[in-house]
Formats: sequence, C-alpha cells, structure tokens
Amino acid sequence: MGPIGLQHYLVLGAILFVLGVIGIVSRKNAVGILISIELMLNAANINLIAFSRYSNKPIFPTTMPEAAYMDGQVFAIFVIILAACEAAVALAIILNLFNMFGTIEVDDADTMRG
Amino acid sequence: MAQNILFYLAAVMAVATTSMVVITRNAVYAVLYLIMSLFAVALVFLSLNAPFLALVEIIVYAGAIMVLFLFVVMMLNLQGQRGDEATKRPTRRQMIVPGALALLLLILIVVSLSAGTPAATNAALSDPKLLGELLFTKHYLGVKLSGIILLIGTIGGLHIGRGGSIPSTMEKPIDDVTH
Amino acid sequence: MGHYQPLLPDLILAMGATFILLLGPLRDSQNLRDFLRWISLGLVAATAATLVWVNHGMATPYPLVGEGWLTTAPLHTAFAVVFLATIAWTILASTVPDEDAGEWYSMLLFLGTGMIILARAANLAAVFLGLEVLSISLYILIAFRYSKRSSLRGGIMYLLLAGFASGFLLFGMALIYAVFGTLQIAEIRTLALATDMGPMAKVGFGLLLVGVGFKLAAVPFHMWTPEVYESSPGTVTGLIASSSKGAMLAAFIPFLFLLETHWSIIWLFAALSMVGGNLLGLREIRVKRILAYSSIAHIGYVLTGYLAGDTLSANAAFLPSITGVNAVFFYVVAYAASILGAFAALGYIQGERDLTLRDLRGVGRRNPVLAFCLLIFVWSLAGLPPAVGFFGKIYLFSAAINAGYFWLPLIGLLGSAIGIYYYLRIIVHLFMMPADASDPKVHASTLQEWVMLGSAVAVIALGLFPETIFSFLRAF
Amino acid sequence: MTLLLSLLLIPLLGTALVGLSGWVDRNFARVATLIIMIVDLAVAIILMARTSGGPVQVIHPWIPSFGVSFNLYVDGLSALLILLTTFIGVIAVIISWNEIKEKVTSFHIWMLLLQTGILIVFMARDMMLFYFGWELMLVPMFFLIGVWGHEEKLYSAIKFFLFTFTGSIFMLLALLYVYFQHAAQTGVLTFDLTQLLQTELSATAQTWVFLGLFVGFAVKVPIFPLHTWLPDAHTQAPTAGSLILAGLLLKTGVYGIMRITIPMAPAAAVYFTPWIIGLALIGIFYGALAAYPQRDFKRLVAYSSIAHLGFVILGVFVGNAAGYQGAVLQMVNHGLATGALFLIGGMLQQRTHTRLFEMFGGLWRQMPVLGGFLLFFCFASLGIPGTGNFIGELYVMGGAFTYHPLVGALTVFGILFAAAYSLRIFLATMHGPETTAFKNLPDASPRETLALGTLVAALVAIGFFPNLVTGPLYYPPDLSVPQSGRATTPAMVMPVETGTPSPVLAPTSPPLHTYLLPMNSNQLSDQRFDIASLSPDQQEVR
Repeated sequence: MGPIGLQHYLVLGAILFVLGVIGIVSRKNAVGILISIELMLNAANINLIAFSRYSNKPIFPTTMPEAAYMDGQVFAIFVIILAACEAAVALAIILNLFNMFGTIEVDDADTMRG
Repeated sequence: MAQNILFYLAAVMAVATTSMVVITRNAVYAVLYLIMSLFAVALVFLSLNAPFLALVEIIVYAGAIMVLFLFVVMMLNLQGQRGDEATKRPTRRQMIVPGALALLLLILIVVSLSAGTPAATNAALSDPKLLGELLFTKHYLGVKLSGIILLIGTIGGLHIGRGGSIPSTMEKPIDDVTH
Repeated sequence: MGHYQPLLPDLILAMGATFILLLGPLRDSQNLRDFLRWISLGLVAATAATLVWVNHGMATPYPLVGEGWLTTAPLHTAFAVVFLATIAWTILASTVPDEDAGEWYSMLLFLGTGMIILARAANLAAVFLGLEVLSISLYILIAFRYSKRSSLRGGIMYLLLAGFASGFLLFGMALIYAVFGTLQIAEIRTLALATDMGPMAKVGFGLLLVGVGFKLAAVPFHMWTPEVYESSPGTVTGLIASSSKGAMLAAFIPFLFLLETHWSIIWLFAALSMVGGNLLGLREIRVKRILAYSSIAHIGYVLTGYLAGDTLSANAAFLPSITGVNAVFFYVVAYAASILGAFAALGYIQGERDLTLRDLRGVGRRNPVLAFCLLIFVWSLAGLPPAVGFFGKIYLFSAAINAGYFWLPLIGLLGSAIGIYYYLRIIVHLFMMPADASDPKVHASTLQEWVMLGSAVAVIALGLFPETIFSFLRAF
Repeated sequence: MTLLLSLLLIPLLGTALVGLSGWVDRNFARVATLIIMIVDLAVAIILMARTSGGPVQVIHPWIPSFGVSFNLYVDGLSALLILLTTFIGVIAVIISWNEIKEKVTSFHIWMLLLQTGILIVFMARDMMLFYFGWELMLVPMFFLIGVWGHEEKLYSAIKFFLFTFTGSIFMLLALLYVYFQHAAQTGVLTFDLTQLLQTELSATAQTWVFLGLFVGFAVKVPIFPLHTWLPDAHTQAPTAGSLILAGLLLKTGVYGIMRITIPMAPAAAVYFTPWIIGLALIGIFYGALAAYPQRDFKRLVAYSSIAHLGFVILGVFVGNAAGYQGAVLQMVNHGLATGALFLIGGMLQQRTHTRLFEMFGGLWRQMPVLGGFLLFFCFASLGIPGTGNFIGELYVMGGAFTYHPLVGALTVFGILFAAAYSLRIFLATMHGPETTAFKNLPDASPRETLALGTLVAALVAIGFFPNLVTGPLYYPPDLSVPQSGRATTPAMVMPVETGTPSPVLAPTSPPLHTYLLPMNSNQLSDQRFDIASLSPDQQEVR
C-alpha cells in the first residue's frame, strides 16, 4: 500500500463515473436520472482536481505553462455551477410536468435508452 | 501517511454511498446517499489539498443543490407520486452498455496503475487566494460564462416553474402544491 | 477597453439579452412586442458586425483572446457569423408562444451567445461552458410552452440526454487534462501529435467522442432525436438541427488531429448514421420525425466530410480548395438554410397534435407559397439541384474521396438514395394527394411568409452560385 | 455565343412569363408556353445551321474552386438531339391543350423546366453541369407524372424517381473518380469532358468507371434488367409526359453512353461489348415478347420502347459507322414514332377513358383520320420502307452483321417480332368487331391532326432523306479540322459486305477498337467517336 498517487484518484473517479452511467441506464424516472448525471459530473471533478496536485509529473511529460496546474480546480468550480443550473432547470420542468400531468416518468415508449 | 488514511477512508465511503445511490429504489434515500457521497468526495478533495473546493462541494453541492433535490422529491412524495423507481429491475439488455463501459474503464484502471506512482508535490496550491486570482484573471471569461449560465438557469426555472398560473387561459392551473 | 475589445461581440449579445429581459414587461402590447423583435434583430446584427470588426485581418498564427479562451481563426469567426444569422432568422420567423413573458427573444440571444462561444472555443473549459450556455438555453426554449405536456417532456428528455452527454464529455476532458496537463486545445494538439499519446489519453478522447456523438445525435446515440424534435416549437427544432449541432461541429475542428488515432470511430459514426438515419425514416409518418431521422443521416454526411480532415493528406495534394473542413462549412450553411425553413414551415402548419403526412395534404392548394417554400427546402435536403443541398453533398463526398475514402461516400450516396423516398413522400402528400375533409390550419403572418420565401430563394440562389459561400469564407 | 445561352434561357425565363400569364388566364399560360417552345425551336434550327460550320461552344467560369465551369458545347449530334427536344416540346404543348384541365399554369412551368434540364444534358460539356442537368430533369418529370398522371401515378412517379436517382449515384461516383484521377495526373481541376477524356486510367479503373457510368445511363435508356420503371412511368404519365419520356429522356441515356461512357473507358467498353450486345438482344426480344400480350395500349407501346432502345444500344456497341448512324437514326425515329403512338393512346383515352384493348375494336369507322395515323405509326414502328425507322433498322442490321453474322441474324428476327406487336396495336383498336361501348367518338381535331401530321412528315422526310439525321454527324468536330472532313455525306449504302466479322466474345475485337482508342492522339476527344475520324478502311465502307 504505497504512497497515494494520481492513479488512485483516477481509479476512484472512474468507479464513480461508471456507477453514474449504470444509474442513468437503469433508471426511468427523471429525478433518478438527474441524480446519476450529478454523479458523473462529480466523478469528473475528482479527476480534474487530482491532477492539480500531481501536476508537475503528469503521465505525459510536458512543459507546463505557469500555473496551469490550477486550471483543473477552476474548471471544477465551473462544473459545480453548471450542475446547479442544470438541476434548477430540470427540477422546474419536472415539478411542472408533475403538477400538470401527474407523472415524472420520462420513458413511456422506451425512446431514450442510452 | 495521514493522506493515505484520509484517501482510503474517503474513497471507500464514496464508492459505498454512491453504490447505494444507484442501488436503492427509494428516491429520498437516493438523495440522502448522494449527499453522503458528496461529503465523501469533499474529503477526497481535502486529501488533495484543495480545501476551497471541498468547502464549495459541501456548501453548494450538498448544501444547496441536494437540498433542492430533496425538496422536490419530498414534494412529489407528498402528492402521492413517489419519486421512487418502479419495482422492476433493469433487464440484462439494459445492462450491456454500462457493462461494456465498466469493462473499458477497468482496462484503463489496470493500465494506468501499472504506469507507476508519481510523488505528490505542489503543496502550495492549498492557497485559495491563488485560485481566486486565477478565476478573475486568466479565467475571467469562464466566470462571465458561469454568470450567464446562472442567469439563464434562474430565468428558465422561473419561466417554466410558473406552471399553469399564467396566462389564465391555460388548462388546469395549480394554485398550491400541497392540495 | 482595449483588453475587452476582442470580447465585445459576446458582451453585446449577452448584455443585450439581459436588456431584452428587462423590457419583458412591455410584452402586453403587440407593437411593443414587434419592437422587441426588431431590437433583438439589431443586437444580433451588431454582434455579427462587431465580430467581424474585431477579428478581421488576423494573420497566422491566429492569436487567442480572452486569456486563451477563444480563437480568432477566420473559419471559426465565419462559423459564428453563420450561427448568428440562424438566430436572426429564427427571431424573424418564430411565432412567440403564448406563454412568453419576455423571455423568448432573450433566450434566443443567450442561445446565440453560447453558439458563438462554442464555435470559437480554444480551450476545453470554453468548449464545455459554451456548450452548456447553449444547452441550457435550448432546454428552456424546448420546454418553453410549459402548458403543453409534449413540450415539457421534450425539454426534460433533451436535458437528461444532454446532461448524460455532458458527463461523458467532461470525463473525457478530465482524462485528457490529466494526461497532457493543459486545457489549451492547441497545446494538447502539439503534445498529442509529438508522440504516441498512450492508452489513457485514447480513452479520454474516446469518451469525448461519445459525448460529441450524443450531442450530434450520430447513430448509435441518436435515440433522443425524434422525440425532442417532435415536441419543440418548429423554429427551435430548426435551431437544434442546424446551428446547435453546427456549433458543436465547429468546436470540434481543432480536435481533428484525432483522425490520426480515432478515425475508425468517426468512420463508424458516419456510416451508421447515414444508413440508420435514412432507413429509420422510411416507415415514419410523422413529418417532424421524418426530418429528425433525416437530420441523423445528414450528420453522417457531415462526419464523412470531417474524415477528410482540415488539411490535405499526403496522398491527396490535388484539391487545394476543398478540404474536408471547408466542405463541412459549406454543408452547415446549406443544411441550416434548408432545415430551418423546413421546420419553421412545419411549425406553421402544426396544430395541436403531432403533424403527420396526412395533415400536409391540401397545403399545396390552401397556401401555395408556404408549400412551394417547403418543396424547395425538402428538395435541398434531398440534395437535388438546383438547391444548395446538392453541392453541399457533392463537396462533402468529394472531400472524402479526395482524402482516400471510397466506401463511405458510396454508403452515403446509397443512403441518400434510400432517403429520397421519404422526401418524396412529403412532396407527394403536399401536392399530389387530395385534401381530407378538414383543411389544414396554417398560421403564418405576412412577415413569416416573406421570410420563408426569402430563404427559399436563397436556397436556390446559393445552389446556383455555390462559390458565394466559399467567397464568404475567404472574406474573413 | 449567345445562341446557346438563349436556347437555355428562353424556357427558363419563360417560366416566369407563363406564371404571370397563367395568373391572368389559364389559356394565356398555354399560349405563352407554345410561343416559348416555338421560339426555342427556331433557335434550335438556327443552331443546327450554325453547327454545320463547326461546334459551337460557350464557357463561363462557374465554380472555379471546384473546377466547374458553365461549359456548353454543341456539335452535330448535340444539335440534332436539341432539335428533337425543342420539336417534341412544341408537340407536347399542343397535345396537352385539351387534356390538361387542372393546374394548367404549373403544368406548363414544369414542362419548361423539364425542357431546360434536357437541354442542359444535351449541351453540357462540363460533367458537373451535365450531372446538374441530369438531376434537374428528374423533379419536373416526377411532378408531371405524379400530379397529372393516371390511376397509379404516385407509385409510378416514385419508382421512376428512385430508379433514376439510384443509377445516377454510380454515375456521380465514377465521374468524381475520373475527376480526381485527372487532377492527380495533370494538376488541373476541371470537369471539362474534353480534358477528362485525356485521363489515363488503368484497366481496373476503366472497368469500374465504365460500370458506374454505364449503370447510371442504362437505367435511363433502359437496358434490360434495369427497365422495370419504364412501363409504369410511361403508362401512368399524361400524354405529354409519355411523349417526352419516350422521345427525350430515354435518349439522354443513350447520349450519355455515346458521349461519356465509351470515350471515357474505351478499353473497358471493348471488353464489355459482347455482354452489352447480349443485353441489347435480350432487350429486343424481351420487349417484343412482353409487349405483345399487354392489354393496355400505352403499356404495350412502353414495352415496345424497350425493344427499340435495344436496337439503339446494339447500334452503338457494334462499333462501326453503320451501327452508329443506325443508332442515331433510331433514336430520332423512335422519339417520333413511339411518341406519336403515345399521343394516339392518350387521345383514345381522352375520348373513351380507357386504355384497354378489349374495350376497343372497330374504331376505324368512327375515326378514320386517327385510324389512318395509327396505321402509319404502327407501320413506322415495325419499320416499313419509306419511314425513317426502315433506314435506321437497316443501318443497325448492317452494323450488326459487320460485327458478327449471328448478331445480325438475331437482329433480323427482332425486327420480325416488332411486326407482331405493332400490328396488334392497330388491329385491336381499329379493326375487328365494332365495340358497342363507344358511340360517336370525335375524330382527330385539327390541332391533333396538326401534331400527328407533323410527326408523319418528319418520319417520311427522314425515310427518304436519312442524311437529314446522319448528316449532322459529319459536321466537323472542330473548326481546326479542314472542311474536307465532311465532304462525303453518307449514302444509303449497306456496309455489310466489307466488314470483317469478329469473334463475338473476343474482348479485343478490332472494329470497336479502331475508332474508340486513339488514346494518345492529340485530337479532340469527340473525334474518337466521330465518323470523321474512322480508320481509312472503314471510311471506304461508305
């Protein structure tokens, strides 16, 4: 159990990402799918931030521009903002759909299997 | 070593809770597990010396977004439609895509683990000040775009969330979500 | 000011959109609503003009602006101007839904902002954020008629699928960032071309391609298309099919170095889309879905052009003027001109329920102008002269042949021969079938009819003088 | 040259005029179209005269970045077919005068657009322009059949469209291949046929190019296994549509084979000649056999077209002067005679609302004039002396015998078969017990008499002066060629005696070779296919 490296984080991210994908494909209702999308975005965030820490020795040898190693963290902030907005719009639609028509199943005709 | 312990703790917790998110058929539980998962991921961020992101994760993600989720799910429950999943399990056919993807990523994991473990550096980047500076210098366009996204999200939520209340000619207005 | 000057176009558009939003309360009077339309139009025009102004006369290597977020390369600027034109067209041609409280034009302008950012993105974060501005605006535009179930369903469905796609895109980007250590696409390109990129980057780019495939609705990621197209307002459907995909295509141009390693994936996307899109449409009777399947096929054609790449490959040094990317540009213009009009026309005809081929009967007699325009657009989509779609297809397949692909153009041409059938069905129902008892309802204002006629004439004119589009491109 | 442009622009801009006049009154649209067609015919006649001094060409840049130019080129063969086009255009308008009662204006607009497309095909020297015109022909024809056709118009229209379009795809791929090969070899981007013909293609490449082009054109001709769209389209189209289909659209296919396919891949053409001659013979017999038992007047004539076009293809591919001339003669004659049969079928249908033979019978008594015309065109169709068809078939036969006696003999049998179905048309309608279903059917109106009479005159004229048709083929291919090149006009001499028969299946049999393969000559490519450039021993034949 050596020191923790970039790979460990990437593995963690990958596992969470796959769990998110499984969640999306196995669920039918809008809220469930939305939750799984959040999982995927989150998994990507782990990767982005992990790199910030291990930036001066990336897997691919490169000459780093100054402070590019922080880009991942900045990107992660943007992703969180985006997740918030997407959730807000999605929940508004879901709520409205439910209020007016009484269902949140989005998958009547099996049309949106990924 | 402390980082090791922190990482494994957080990682196990994250994987476990996330699995529960996917497995459970109860929407409220799913959201609650997701919140736990987000806390675990925040711990992962901490282990990466990114305290600012860890806080943002907890405050914004777990605190605001997830509470919104919870609110909606509970409201749906209140009105008789449970946000839960139908009882039927996914069929084998539906599991092909994630299965294949999981396999693909497994290969990736093996390959990248065999590439060796670089040592951790960049201790300095726990500094939120640097992050702030970067946000408003190098990435100011991103901040601007995030602002636009937030604005659009607000307008969109407001517009669509207006439901059937305006204009009055529309069918079946909802006056109260709890009726 | 000097620092912000390169970003002036984006600022004008975004601030203009906010301004329109503030004018929202004026909506109650018809005059003021018209006023809003013209203001929005003016804003789009101003943006386009500024865009050209700040970007003209750039020399290679094209400088990046916005601290490396946006490129000033002429091709991308030209793409952005084209997308602004589609937005302007939509502002003119769209019927504002009853549910509008001043957000409609504002949302269209925000959509335009997303497009011009995405089209000129020079780093991964810009691609992602531009795409999200675009996507979120589209969710709202699709679900805009919140009193209609189909509209809300379409909105949530597009949102979930686009979110899913974003997840792949983002995870791919994260892996790429982890490997190369930079978000700048140009740097990634240099690094990736310098040596063998390794398995992790390949997986990253693969996930990126899956995300892009979802957004473009390439087979096998096309499932959402018919449903979403059906439930959106006609003009918005046109935008989804034309410039929102077009912006993604433009953003993908800097990634074309992937042809070295990932060409087989793109090849597969293209072939499957051309076959699948054309076959799936054959049995469909709902018109918007027919065009949705046709748009899948068209994405296949475009990807065929992409395979030809942005530069000429070594074995094809004899067609200097038509690279794959130029052909794609031509096609995006041609396709946008045709599909926007087609969906808008269907939108005017559409009643309460889904529009079927049957509903088209009698439109030729009842509203000959609209039917004639629809004929021209469908003609162009089918790729028949003298409409512009004809040369669009020829250029794409020429570029592919030029780059040494043979089977793909053959598959594409055979696919388009299959696809001709459903275009012919539309024409047959428009002109050659007696109307049922009830006449179709057509709601088109005079302005809208003129806009349609104008774009029909443009489709023919561009088809007769296709060089115009290349001259336009060269002017940047 | 403004002549060529005006030939195209008159019908194209005429659509606007027709649209305007049709807005005022539907009869104005008819009159306007007729005037436009007549003016176009006049221009075509002038062009014909002009062409005798050498080919007329006009080149404008069109899409320079793609090597496409607006390149029109008219030599004797083109001028001949253009003349036929404009002539049949006039007849088509006259004949639709009473038949088309709905959507008159749009009918005539489509007619004019169709004429434009056909003219582009016959005039284009630039292959992209050619393809442009080729596809442009489809849509008006689709509308003519689909809107103004008979019972199963939609099925027929779609079938027609899909067949032709699918065929044209292979043609496009082949053209693009040659275009890129040419660009790779010379560095010049051009779709100019003259230059594309200079491309050196390997044997394999020639095979594929030939097959691609041939399939594209063969669908239109149509050659045997690709013919199934034709009976439906011809039967269901309105009279004018059938006339144009038979008279012109089928000829565009043959023209494409003569002008593009064979010169582009001469070696492959030689290689495939026996097979194609086999298909042509099958077409001749299949068309005749399938025509005979038909119950539907127009369907019978449609099948007979397959047989007639078999003769044309045979003439083209036997590869000698006689066959070539015969093919061109048969193209023109078939356009006139079969077109006329379709006209009569349309007239009968207009009067009786049926096309079925069992409903007819003994109509001669009621309509002697029309019956007389029918008799003449039936005889023309079976090729009696005095009509152009006789000369054409004679030439083709001669060419076939030169190629191989067996082929010649089979051709003779084919002509005998033609007699059977041609006579059946006449006997089943005009002779026999008089039908009780129809009384007091009006005879041919003056307008109809005029249309049919013109066709009779044309056929008889060709029958007695075949060099009206074959003469233009000897127009100098280029002004650089001395005038003496056309000194000898072809006499009505049968070239049978002198030709050396070649083994049927030998891919390198001499006749086709000798005039198809001046690959490295610096002569203009047209000459490869022109009688003027035949090898000396073959010129003696004349």
